[in-house]
Amino acid sequence: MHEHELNPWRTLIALSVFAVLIVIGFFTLQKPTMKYDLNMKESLTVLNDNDACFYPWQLEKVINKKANNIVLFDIRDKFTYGQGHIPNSENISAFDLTNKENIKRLDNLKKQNITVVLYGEDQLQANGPWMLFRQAGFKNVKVLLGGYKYYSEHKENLAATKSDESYKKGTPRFDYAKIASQSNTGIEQTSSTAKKKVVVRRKKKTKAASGGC
Amino acid sequence: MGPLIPNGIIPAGWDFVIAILLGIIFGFLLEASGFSSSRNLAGVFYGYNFVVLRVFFTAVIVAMTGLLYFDYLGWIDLSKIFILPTFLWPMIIGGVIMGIGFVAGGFCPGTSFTGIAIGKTDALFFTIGLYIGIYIFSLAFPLFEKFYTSGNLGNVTLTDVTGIPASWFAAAFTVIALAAFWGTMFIEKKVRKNIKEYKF
Amino acid sequence: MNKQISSNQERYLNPYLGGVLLGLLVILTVYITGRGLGASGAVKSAVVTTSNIIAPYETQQNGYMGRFVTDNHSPMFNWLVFESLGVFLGGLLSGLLFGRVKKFRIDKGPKITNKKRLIFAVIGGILFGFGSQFGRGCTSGAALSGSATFALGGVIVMLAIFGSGYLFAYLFRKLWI
Amino acid sequence: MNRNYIFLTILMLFLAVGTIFLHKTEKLKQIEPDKLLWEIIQPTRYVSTDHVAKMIIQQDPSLEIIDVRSEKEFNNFSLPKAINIPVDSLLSETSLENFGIPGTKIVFISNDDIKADQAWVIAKRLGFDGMYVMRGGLNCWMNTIIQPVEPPEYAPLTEFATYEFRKGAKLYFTGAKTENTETKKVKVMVKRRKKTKAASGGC
Repeated sequence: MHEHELNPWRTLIALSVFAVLIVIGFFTLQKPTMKYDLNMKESLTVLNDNDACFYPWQLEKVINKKANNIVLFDIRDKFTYGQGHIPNSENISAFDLTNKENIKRLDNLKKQNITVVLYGEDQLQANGPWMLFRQAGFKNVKVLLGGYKYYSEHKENLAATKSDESYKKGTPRFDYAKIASQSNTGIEQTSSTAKKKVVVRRKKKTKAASGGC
Repeated sequence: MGPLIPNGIIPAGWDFVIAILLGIIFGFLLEASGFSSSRNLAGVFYGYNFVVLRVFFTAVIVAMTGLLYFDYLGWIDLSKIFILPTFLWPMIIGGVIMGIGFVAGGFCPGTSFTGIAIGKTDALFFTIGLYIGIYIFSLAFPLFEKFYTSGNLGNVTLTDVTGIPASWFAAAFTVIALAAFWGTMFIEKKVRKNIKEYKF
Repeated sequence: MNKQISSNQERYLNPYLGGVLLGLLVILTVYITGRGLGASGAVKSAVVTTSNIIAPYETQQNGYMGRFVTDNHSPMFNWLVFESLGVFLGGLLSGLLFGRVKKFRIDKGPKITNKKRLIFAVIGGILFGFGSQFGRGCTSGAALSGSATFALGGVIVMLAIFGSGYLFAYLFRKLWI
Repeated sequence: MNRNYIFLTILMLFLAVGTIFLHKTEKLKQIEPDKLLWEIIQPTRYVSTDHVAKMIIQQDPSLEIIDVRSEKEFNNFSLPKAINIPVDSLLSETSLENFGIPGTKIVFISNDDIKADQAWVIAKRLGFDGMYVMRGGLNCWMNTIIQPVEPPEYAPLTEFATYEFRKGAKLYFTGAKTENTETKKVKVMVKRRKKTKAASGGC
């Protein structure tokens, strides 16, 4: 009796069950609400895109309702939003951003070519969500430089901020190396305990130096 | 989702319980497929019984394609599973030695355990041989310590080496295996005509 | 027809059914533990353990066995040891179910004596044990699980085992046919 | 011969060839956008300059500072034992080896926190854990640690405690400065993730 003359119906059932399992997997496969549109390299280059930022002086149009192709989203929580916010902005707290309705809304806004400006308390808060939406292909999402903090300090005269550079991040405000060495020499005058400590440190240093020789 | 234990979904304490359970299924399948008999196993090299080839290659192609689907469906993360490290020359030499051992002994380690379970003396002797073999290897290890780690390519997959997607390998293996199944069927029929007395 | 089978041939699973189920088992194992099945590792653990009991110092000094000796627990406390225990139990279960568990007996070709068969079984075992250490695994650990996870090493071991098996089959033909 | 064998063959072929049509996954594994956003909005991913200073002073072995500024700025000044990985070269193979070492805390620093935060988001998308952003960046570091301002008299006690800590920290960092530059020349022992896969095992 040869194996190939036996009926392999059980094998067929086993393999079919397996195939059905995979087919079920395909049907139940949850489509993610978002997909990355940019790959890793593109995500890096988009960071240097100045057009992806929204400048505080540009806010004036929105506040005066002169620009109907810009929406402001406040991603802070409701409580802080209630304490004060940029006029004509809408509150969608960061925790609600992934809601399906909000994603759908962003999608609709993208189709209508409406710019979405995200802002948080400072630029840092909105930075992450802004990067994510950019990577997910929402080219209409921008981030407000300086955040709410900068706005509230300068809301009296937003136009004047055009020449102001202080909200722009990423530049050193000090000459680090200089400060670090300056305060090194300045220590002697501060306090007696400080003096002691410094001496200890220096001893170590000389030790190391002599050892090196 | 998977792999469950490395991802911490099943606590590592269950490791050994799961090991025994998986082992039981493994042993059951090996024995039920006829791998507990050295005559069946050795038959693949003489053309009178291709059960090893059939079981083994069916398992490989099902596992290959299954893992690819599972990876795609997000059930398993193929980047998190253990990939056997490749040591080119030791593996080739080791494989050749194992091949000779296979023909001479008629078993491989897993099948010899099931052979002992149903009372095959030759399986018991094969396992004793395994023990001696590994002991000799350990004692003689200083002699070929350098060779043992030579040709180290790391934990590489076929895709890492060739750049061809894994699915092409799965498909190619399947086509080859299926062709082999049909081919061996005719060989087996032919060879068995010449063997009058055949007992498993 | 059934009578003919049972008299002439043991009742085994259809090999393809066994293969499909074995393949699914490999997937399940990888799904749960993130690695494949294995067998020769258990024998290795046994070697290290007994050697460590008889001569602890020499074992720890040994360049190979010393790697597997830890202070925390015995080398037997190993995934593959438990898995191999399961393999034995599973084989017993299947043997009982299909009525194949009998008193000790020997499988061999029609032309050789029992003694010769056992000698060759030991020689085969020695070679297999020796080779499995070079190959980082045996047929189940390296060849089956390795190839299933697309590891280059697994495919190499698989091809080497079956290739050399066919190459040397002629030398050992008297054992089997 | 049985017809079912032909069915079997066709089914298996169908399954195997089907795998070819599965989309190709990118070489670098990434986490889902939803999950990334969830991680982004966690406030626990920020650490204060005080916290970082404390970890450095206590010589926390798990701490790994990654400076994402340009190489020039890094050579001018950086925190002790920091590693320089400019944002642009974040994705290179050698840079990525610094991430994902179990048991380490990676703190990104830059002049302000924005660049560091951007590096964090990029690295997080690749699925690495245990990463933090130093709030305020080096500008804030200068304001708080190197040039601490004495709180007004009516300030709560905790603020005075922080001030005291900062004074001590200032001494630690400025006094030890020359020593630091020396150690910097000696190659910093950089931990690298080994290329092994997550689960280890073997036969």
